[in-house]
Amino acid sequence: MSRARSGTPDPLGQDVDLDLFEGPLDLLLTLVLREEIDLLELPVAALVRSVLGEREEARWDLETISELIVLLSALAELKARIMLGEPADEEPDPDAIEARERLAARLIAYAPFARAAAWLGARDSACRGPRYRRVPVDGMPPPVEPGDPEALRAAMEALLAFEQPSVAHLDRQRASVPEAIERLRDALARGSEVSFERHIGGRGPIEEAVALLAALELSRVGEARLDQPRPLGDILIRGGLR
Amino acid sequence: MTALARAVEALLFLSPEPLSVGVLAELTGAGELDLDAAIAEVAARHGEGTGIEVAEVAGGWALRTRAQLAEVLDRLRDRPPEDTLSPAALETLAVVGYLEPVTRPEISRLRGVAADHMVSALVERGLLEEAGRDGAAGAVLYRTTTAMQQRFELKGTEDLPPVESFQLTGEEAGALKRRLLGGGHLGDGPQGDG
Amino acid sequence: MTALARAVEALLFLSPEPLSVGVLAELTGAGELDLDAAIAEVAARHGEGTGIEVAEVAGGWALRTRAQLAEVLDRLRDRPPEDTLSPAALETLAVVGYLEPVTRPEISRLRGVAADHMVSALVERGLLEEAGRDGAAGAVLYRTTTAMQQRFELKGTEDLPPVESFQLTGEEAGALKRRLLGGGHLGDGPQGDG
Repeated sequence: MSRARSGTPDPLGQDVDLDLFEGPLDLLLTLVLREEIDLLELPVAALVRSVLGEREEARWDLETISELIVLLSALAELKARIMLGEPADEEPDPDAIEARERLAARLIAYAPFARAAAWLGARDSACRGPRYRRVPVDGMPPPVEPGDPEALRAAMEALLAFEQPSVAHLDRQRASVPEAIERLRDALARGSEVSFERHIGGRGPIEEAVALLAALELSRVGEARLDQPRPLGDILIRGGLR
Repeated sequence: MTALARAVEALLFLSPEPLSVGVLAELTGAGELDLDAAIAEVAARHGEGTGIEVAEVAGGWALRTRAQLAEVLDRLRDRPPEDTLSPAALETLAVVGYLEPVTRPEISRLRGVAADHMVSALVERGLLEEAGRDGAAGAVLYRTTTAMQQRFELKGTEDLPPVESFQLTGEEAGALKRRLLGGGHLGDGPQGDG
Repeated sequence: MTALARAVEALLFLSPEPLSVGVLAELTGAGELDLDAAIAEVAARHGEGTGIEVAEVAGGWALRTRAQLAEVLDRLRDRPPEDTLSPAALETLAVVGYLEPVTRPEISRLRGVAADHMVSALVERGLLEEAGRDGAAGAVLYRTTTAMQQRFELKGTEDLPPVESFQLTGEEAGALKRRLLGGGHLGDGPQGDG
């Protein structure tokens, strides 16, 4: 939620710090596409580390991370193609040719919107002056026309009619808050103080998040007290309050 | 108009509350005498025969519409609000109505778009309300309000027209709800619920 | 001022949304020609040198403050200083503006990156809104809001420059194709054509 508010970081706008380039990611990608930066010289592994890195502020939500990974893998694929190429004396792989043609078609189709975005950006700076009155019309709001329950049925039936894609093939990561609560209770039973970092040691981000929820829940019901001496530092969980 | 009068005019136009000379002085950095003159200048521009006027009310100055125009302005007030119920709002109400109590993630999964914004808006409009927490996941549950049921002239959500592909009765309803909300897709078969 | 111009002025003052000539006709009972004249009369009364002006924006007419007064007005009503739009946000707005109503998968396909997050953020900022569902696939459709059109001072999305004016020239497109299709051939030398 909070990331969606205005002024919050844009994943493509985040700064990357490489020997070759220092600045926002989207600028880097633009420069690469325009061949103003040679992809062969771009250290992709370092870029991946910089974009998805371990810095606290570079931890994005899952959706953003996957978006970034798709982008970075496309870049890696392009670089691999340029490095390995196809031997000049062999017929190029028709699939590869087709993929490149598709990419070219997409870039050509997209170019107008990128330029329109630049137009909008300029207009945004030019049009920032006027202010609109946002005072609601006073007085009692008029009575609302009664709704038709049939409209609700139609909406529900339309929803049920969608053939939603199955996600059964995806390896779903599951993490249970009640289980995490039990695990934390066990840990608190063994010692009166638990380090959050040590408690989650080696677990993935989802389990980490669930462990934090568990700690907050135990704190809420009064079974534990949370203490974080340093901002962004380790959290100490103390039990035995009741 | 002087620059100060233009600024005062725009401030009175924009402010939802009357502005006192003190507040105007703070905003413009001008002195009270200059402000009195500026207010008089604005008032003169909106004299008899225009649609709006400057008035001293509630300890401050305000721009407002003229009393003689009340009739046409009431028609604006009486216009049914444009945003009665958008298709998105209707869909969300339908999901909650048929499946309540239901959590936001469940609504999102069924609608295929994030529901947070819409659910909050409908709670704010008094059409949905919180109904405790889901035991397992701890997520907030939502249900329709009396106001929603009145709006659709329902005795209760059991009064909703039956949806063809399912009947919400007893155990079957529970099983169906689990299936709809459980997997993020309608059943594992190619066609979903059938 | 004519009686109709006064009524129009008061209506534009009172309405939080721009009012189209159609709505004004409904509210005043006047014909469109008379209304055009009345709007022109109101606009003339708020000419250069006053604090407010008449503007045609977002499918209707609105009274608003003049651009030069932004600074003093922002002291009254804080405009969040961080209210800027990232390049990705502008691109998404451009895609929706030209193609609305449009689904998220379509936006993603064009932009080449997942648009979900950006679309939700723009919905939350009030610049995009849901506009029903695509009949065939059932995906949610999005369109730009009045706030978006006001922000960019567009009469409507048809007021955007023709998309053809932004298209790549044949030469540019050819160069792009050569670069992409040629890229990877060792024969082109390690640098491609760069």
